[in-house]
Amino acid sequence: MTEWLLDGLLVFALLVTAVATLWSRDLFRAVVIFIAFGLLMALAWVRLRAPDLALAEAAIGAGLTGVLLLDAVRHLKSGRSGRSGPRPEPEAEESKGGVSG
Amino acid sequence: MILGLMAGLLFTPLAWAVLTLLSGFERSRLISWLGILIQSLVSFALWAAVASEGGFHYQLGGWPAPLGIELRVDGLAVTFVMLTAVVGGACGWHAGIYLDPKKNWHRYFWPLFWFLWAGLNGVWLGADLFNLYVALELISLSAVGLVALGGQADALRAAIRYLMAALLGSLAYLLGVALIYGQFGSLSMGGISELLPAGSGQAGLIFALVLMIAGLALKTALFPLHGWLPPAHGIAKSPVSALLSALVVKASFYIAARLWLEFGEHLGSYGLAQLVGALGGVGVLWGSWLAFRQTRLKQVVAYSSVAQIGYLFLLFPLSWGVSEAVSLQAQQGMTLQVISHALAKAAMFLAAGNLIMSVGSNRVDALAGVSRFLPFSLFSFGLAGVSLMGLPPTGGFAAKWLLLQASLGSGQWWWLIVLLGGGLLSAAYVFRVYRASFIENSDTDLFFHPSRSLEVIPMILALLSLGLGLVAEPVLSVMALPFSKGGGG
Amino acid sequence: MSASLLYALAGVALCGIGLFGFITLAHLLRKLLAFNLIGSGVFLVLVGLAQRHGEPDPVPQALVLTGIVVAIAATALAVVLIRRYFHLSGHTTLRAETPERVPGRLKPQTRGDNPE
Amino acid sequence: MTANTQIPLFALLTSLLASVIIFALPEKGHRLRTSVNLAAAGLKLILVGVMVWGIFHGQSFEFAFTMLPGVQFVLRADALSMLFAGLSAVLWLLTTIYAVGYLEDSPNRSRFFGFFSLCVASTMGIALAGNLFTFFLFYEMLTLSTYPLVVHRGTRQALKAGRNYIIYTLTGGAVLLLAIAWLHGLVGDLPFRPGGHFSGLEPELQGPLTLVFVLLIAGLGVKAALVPLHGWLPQAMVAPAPVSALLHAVAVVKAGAFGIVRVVCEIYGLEAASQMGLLSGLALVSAITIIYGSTRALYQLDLKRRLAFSTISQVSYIILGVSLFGPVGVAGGLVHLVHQGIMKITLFFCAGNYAETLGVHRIDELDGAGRRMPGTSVAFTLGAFGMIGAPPLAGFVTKWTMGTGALAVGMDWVVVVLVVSSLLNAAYFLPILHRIWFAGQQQAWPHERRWGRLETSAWLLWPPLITAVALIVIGLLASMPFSPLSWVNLIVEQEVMQ
Amino acid sequence: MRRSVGIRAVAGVCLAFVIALGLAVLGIAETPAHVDLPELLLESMGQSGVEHPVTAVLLNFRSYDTLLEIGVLVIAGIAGISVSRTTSLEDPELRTSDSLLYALQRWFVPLMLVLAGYLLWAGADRPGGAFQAGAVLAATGVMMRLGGIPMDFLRPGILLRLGLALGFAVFLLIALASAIGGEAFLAYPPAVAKQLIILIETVLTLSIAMVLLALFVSAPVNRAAEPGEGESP
Repeated sequence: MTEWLLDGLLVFALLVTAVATLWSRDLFRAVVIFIAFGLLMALAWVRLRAPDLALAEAAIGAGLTGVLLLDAVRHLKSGRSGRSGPRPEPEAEESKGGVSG
Repeated sequence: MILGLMAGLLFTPLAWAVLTLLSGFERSRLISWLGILIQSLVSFALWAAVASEGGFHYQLGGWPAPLGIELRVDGLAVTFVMLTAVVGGACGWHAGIYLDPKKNWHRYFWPLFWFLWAGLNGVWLGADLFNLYVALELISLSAVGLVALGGQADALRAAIRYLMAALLGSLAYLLGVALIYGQFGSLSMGGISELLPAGSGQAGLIFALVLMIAGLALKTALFPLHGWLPPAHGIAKSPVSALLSALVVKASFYIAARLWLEFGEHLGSYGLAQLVGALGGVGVLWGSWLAFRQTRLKQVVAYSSVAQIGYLFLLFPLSWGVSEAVSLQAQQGMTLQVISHALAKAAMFLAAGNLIMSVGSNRVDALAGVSRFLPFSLFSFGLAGVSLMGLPPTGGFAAKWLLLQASLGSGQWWWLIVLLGGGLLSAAYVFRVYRASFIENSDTDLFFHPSRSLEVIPMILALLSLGLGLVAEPVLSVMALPFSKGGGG
Repeated sequence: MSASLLYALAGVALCGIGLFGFITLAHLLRKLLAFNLIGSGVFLVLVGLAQRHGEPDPVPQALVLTGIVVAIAATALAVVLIRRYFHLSGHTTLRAETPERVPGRLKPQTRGDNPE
Repeated sequence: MTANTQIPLFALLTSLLASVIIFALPEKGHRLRTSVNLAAAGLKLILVGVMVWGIFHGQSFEFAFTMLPGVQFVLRADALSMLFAGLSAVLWLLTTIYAVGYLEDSPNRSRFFGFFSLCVASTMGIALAGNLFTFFLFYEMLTLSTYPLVVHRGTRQALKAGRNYIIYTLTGGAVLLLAIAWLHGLVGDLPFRPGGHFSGLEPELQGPLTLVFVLLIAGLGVKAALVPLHGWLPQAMVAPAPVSALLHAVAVVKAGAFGIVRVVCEIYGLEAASQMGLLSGLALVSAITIIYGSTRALYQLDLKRRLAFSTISQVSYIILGVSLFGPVGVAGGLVHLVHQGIMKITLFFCAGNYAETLGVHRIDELDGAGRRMPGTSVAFTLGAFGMIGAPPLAGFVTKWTMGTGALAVGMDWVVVVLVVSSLLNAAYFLPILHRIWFAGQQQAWPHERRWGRLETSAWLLWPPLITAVALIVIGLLASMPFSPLSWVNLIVEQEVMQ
Repeated sequence: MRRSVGIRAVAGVCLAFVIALGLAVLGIAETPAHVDLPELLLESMGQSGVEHPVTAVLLNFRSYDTLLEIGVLVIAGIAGISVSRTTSLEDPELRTSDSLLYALQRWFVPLMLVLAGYLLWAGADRPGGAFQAGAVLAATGVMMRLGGIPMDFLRPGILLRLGLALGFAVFLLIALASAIGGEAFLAYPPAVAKQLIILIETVLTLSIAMVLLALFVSAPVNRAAEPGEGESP
C-alpha cells in the first residue's frame, strides 16, 4: 500500500513539475524546475528497477542538461545579441567574401 | 567475400568521418575523394553481388535477431545504397570544389557529410526498429549541422526549425516503437511481421503504426507537415541542399514505406491508405503551385521537392487491398520515382548553385538572357526539369507511367488527376525558369563561367535521370520484387 | 495493473503535456524543455510497458540509455544553435520566420540574411 | 539481319548527334556548324532512301527493346512511316539551307540549330515509332525541342506565343498520355499494324474504346490544330520563317495529323473505327476545321498569319481523307500529307524572303513585289495555285483523289466541302497574287537589303524554287513509281487489303 | 482571440492524443508479449563477456546501436564547435565570481573524478558504465570551467578534435578488427570480449566527457558568418 502511495506521489510530482517547467513565468525558474524533474525521473527509474537509467538520468538528464540550459538562459537573459551588443558586427568584415565558394 | 564488402560498407563512412575530422579542409578534400571512390566501389560490388546471388541477412556482432541487430541486404536496399553512392559521391565531389577552403569552418563539412552517408546506409539496410531510430537521428543531426554550417541568422533559423521538426518526428516514431515492443517484445521487422496475424486487430498496434508513419511523414515533409523543408533546403549551400532533397528526405520515407508494406496488410486500413495518399496528392498540387510563385531560384527547387515527395505517398493507397500485380506496379513506380527524383533534384540544386555563382544572384528573373552564354548548367537544369515534369524518356516519366497503370488497374481513377495535373503544374514552374533564361531585352553581359568540373557533375546526374527511363526495365529487375521479405533472392 | 504500468501511463501524460507545450510555446528554450519532457515520457512508456509484469527487462533499459544520450546530444546541439541564432538576430523565437508564400501576395522574401 | 535492325536507329541518331555536336561547337564556328548540319541532313536522306528501297522490295527494318515492364520501345520502318520520314528528310535539308541564309549574322545561332536538329530528330522518331508508347515519347520530345525555336527571338510577343504553345501542347500531351495509358491497361502494348487490332472486338470494350478514341484524337488534335484546339498556331507565327516553315510543313502540325492517321488506320483499323461510328464524327470536325480555317484566313492582313490559318484548314484535309471510309479517300488524305508539306513550305520560304529582303510583312505592302523578286514570286504563285487545287499541280491530285473517294462511299457532302474550301482558297490567295504581279509599287520597301545580282541571297532563293519545281513534277508524274501517289497506293493496299 | 481558439484546438488534439495513447498502452498491456527477450538474453549472457545485462546489451548484443549513438554524439560536438569560437573562454563574465563555488571546487573535483572512475569500473558487473562515468566527468569539467579554469585543450584545435574522435575511433577499429578476424562486424571473439568491452568503455568515457564539455563551452560568439548564396553583400 505504501508502495502505491509512493508511486502515486512520484507520478503526481512528475506531472506537476512538468507543467510547472513549461509554464512557469520565469525562464530561469523553469530550468531549475526542470532539473528537479530530472531528479524525480531518476527516482522513477529506481522504482522501475533500472538503476543504470537512474544514474544516467541524474548525471545527464538532470545534471548536464540542467547546467547547459542554465548557462543558455543566463546568456539569453544578458541580452548580448550581436545586433544590440557593443561588440563590432562579425558580419561586417566577413561579408566582403562575395558569393560563397 | 560478401561479408568483407559489408564490413567495408559499414566501416568506410564512419572511418572517413574520423579521418576528415582530424585534418583541415584541403587534406580532408583529398581524403574524402579517395573515400568516395572506395565507398562507391564497395557499394557497386555489393550491388553486383546481390544482383547475381540474391539478398541475405547480415547479423551484426554475430547475434541473430531478435537479440542482436540484423541488416537486411536485399535487392531494393542495395539499389538505394548504390543510389547513395552515386548521388552522395557527386555532391561530395562538387562540394570539394564549390566550398571555399579559406573559410575554416568549411572543414567540418566533411565529417558531417560522412556521418550522413553512414546514417543513410544504415537506414537502407536496417531491419531493426530501434536501430533505424538511431540511424535516423544520425542523419537528422548531421543534416542540421550541414544546414547551419557557418550560416547566418536565416540559415540558423531554418536549421533550428528543421531540428525541431526532425526531433519531434523521431520521438513519434520512437513512441510507436515502444508500443510495438510492448506488444511483441521484439524489434526486428521481419520477426514482427511474422507474429502480426496473432496481434492483428489490436487498436493499440494500429495506433502505433499511425504514430510511426506520422512521425516519418513529418520528417519527409508530407503536406501539411512540410513547413520546415523549403527554408532549410533553400538556404543551405547547394551541395548540401542537393544531399538533403535527394537522399535525406527519402530515408524517412523509405522506412515508412517498408513499415507499410510489412505491417500495413494487417494494421492498415482503406481509410488510412486513402488519407495518406490524399495528403500526398494535395502536396503535389500545392507544392508545385508554391514553387511556381517563388521568386528565388533555390526556393523554386525546394518547393518542387515538396511536390515531388507527394507522388511517393501514392504508394500507400495503390498498394493496399489491391491485386499483387497492381501493388508491384505501385512499388516499382515509387522506387523509380525515388531514384529519378534523387538524381534530378541533386542535378537541379547543383546546377542552380552554379547558375547563382555565375550570375551572382539567387533571383529567377536575374537569369534573363543567360541562355545566350549557353551555360552548361542551364542545360543540366533543363534536363533535370524534364525529368521532374515526368516527360519521356526520363525516369520521372517511367515512374509516372507505372503509377498511372497502377491507379487504372486498381480503379482508383482519382489519382490520375494528381499525376497528370501535377505534371502540368511542374511544367509551369520549370518553364518559368527556361522562359527567364530566354528573355533577350536584358543586357547581362557579366557572366562568370564556373570551372568545368563544377558544371560536368550536374550534367552527369541529369543525364542519368534522363537515361533511367530507357533502362528502367533492367534496374527494376535488379530490385526484383521490392520489399520481398527474403530479400532480392 | 502493476506499478510499471502506472509509470507508463505517467509517460503517456508527459507526452501529452510536452506535445501541447511544444506546439504552443514560442520561446525556443521552452520548446527544448518540452522536447525533453516528451522524450522522458516516451522512455517511461517504453520501459514501463515492457516491464508491466514486474520483472525488469534490460533490453528496453539499454535502449533508453541510448535514447538519453541521443537526447542530450540533440539538446546540446539545439542550445548551441539557439544561442548563436540569438547572437546574430536577437530573436529567441521563430516568429520572425517569413510565413509560407501565399499565392497572390507575391513579394520578395524578407532578407534578414542580406547584410546590405 | 543486323543492318536492318540498326538503320532506323541510325536515321534517328544522325540528327540527334548533329544537335549534340552543334551545341558543343562554339557560337562563332559558323562554317563548321553549317557543314555539320548539311552533312547530317544528307546522311539522313541517304539512310531514308535505303529504307525506302528496302521496303519497296519487301524488306523490314525494326529495332526494339523492352523499356518498362510490358512496354516496348520500337522503331520500325514501314511504308507509312517512310512517307513521313521521307518528307521530313527532304524538307530538313532544304530548310537547313534556307535557315543558314535566313539567320546570317543573327545571335544565338548555335542554340537555334541545335534545337532545330533536335526537333527534326523527334520528327524522325515520330515517323519511325512502332507503337503508341514510342510515338508518345517523341511526340513530347518534339514539344520540348520546338519551344526554344518559337521563343527564339526572346521578345515579349515571342515569349507569350511560346507560353501558349507550351500550355496547349503539354495539356494535349497529358490527355494523350492518359489515353495511351488507359488503352495499355485495357488491351496491353499495341504495335502499329496495318488493318488495326480491333476488327473483331468484344462488345463490352466498345464503351471504353470509344472514350479512349476521343481522348486520343483530342490529344493529337492539339498539334494537328483541329478547331477548337488550334489557338496556339496563329500566335506561333512570331517564330523565324524557317521555324514556321518547319512547324507547318513537317514537324508539329504534321506530327498530330500523322498520329491521327496511325491511330485510325493502324490501332483501331478502318472497319472497326467506322463500325464504332467514330469516323463520321472525325470527318465532321475536320470538315468544320477546313471551312473555319479558310474563312479566318480571308481576314488576315499579315501574310504569315494568313498562311497560318490556311494551314489549319489544309492539314484537316489529311484527317478528312482518312475519315472517309473508303481506300481512295485514305489515299487522298495521305498523299496530301506530302503535298501540303511541299506547298506550304514553299509559301513560307517565299514569305520569309519577302520579309528578309524587302522587310515586307503585311499583304498590302506587297504591291509590285513581282518585279523586284521574280523568282520568289513565281514560286509563291505556284504554291498558291497548288493550294487552290489548280491542275496539274500537286494540290489538284489531292483534291481529285479525295473527291472521287468521297463519291465512291457516297459522302457527297464532302465534295461540297472541298469545292467551297477551294473557292475560299482562291479568295484569299488570288488578291495576293494580284498585288504581287499587277499592282504598281506604291511606296518604298520598308527596309530593303541587296545581294549583288540575285534578287536575294542564294541560300534563300534556291529552296523555294526547288520545292516549286517539285510541285509541278509530282503533279505531272503522279502515276510514276516512287511518286507520293503511287507510294500511298502501296500503303493503302496494305491497310485495306490485309 | 483567434490565438486562444487555436490553443484550444491544439489542447483538444493533445487530449485526444493522450487518450488514444493511453488506451493503446492499456490494450497492449492486457496481452502477453509474444517474444520473451529477457529469457533469450539470460541464455546468451554467458558469451557476452560481462555480468551486467544492460552493459551486455549496450556493448555486445546491440553494440551497433551504441556505435552509431556515439556517432550522433560526435556529430553534435562537431556541429557545436563548427558554429562556435572557443576563445570566448576568456570572456570574463563567463567566470562566476562565486567564491563559494570556487571553494567547493577543490573538494568536489577530486571527489567526482573518483566517482567517475568507480562508475566506469562498476559498469562490467554492476549498474554504471561509460555513459554515467562520462557524464560525471563532463560535469566535473563544467564545474572547473565555471570556476574559471581555462582548459586550453578545449579550443577548436587538433587536441579537441582528437578528443572528440578518440573513443569512436577505437570502437570502430575494434569493430573492423573483429570483422577482419573472420567474424561479422562488431563480433568480438568471446575469449577477449571482456577486455575489449572494458577498453571500449574507458575510451568512450573520455570522449563522451569531451563531447559534452565541448558542447557546453561552445560559446555562441564566432565569426563563422557569411552571406548566403547569390546574395550580393
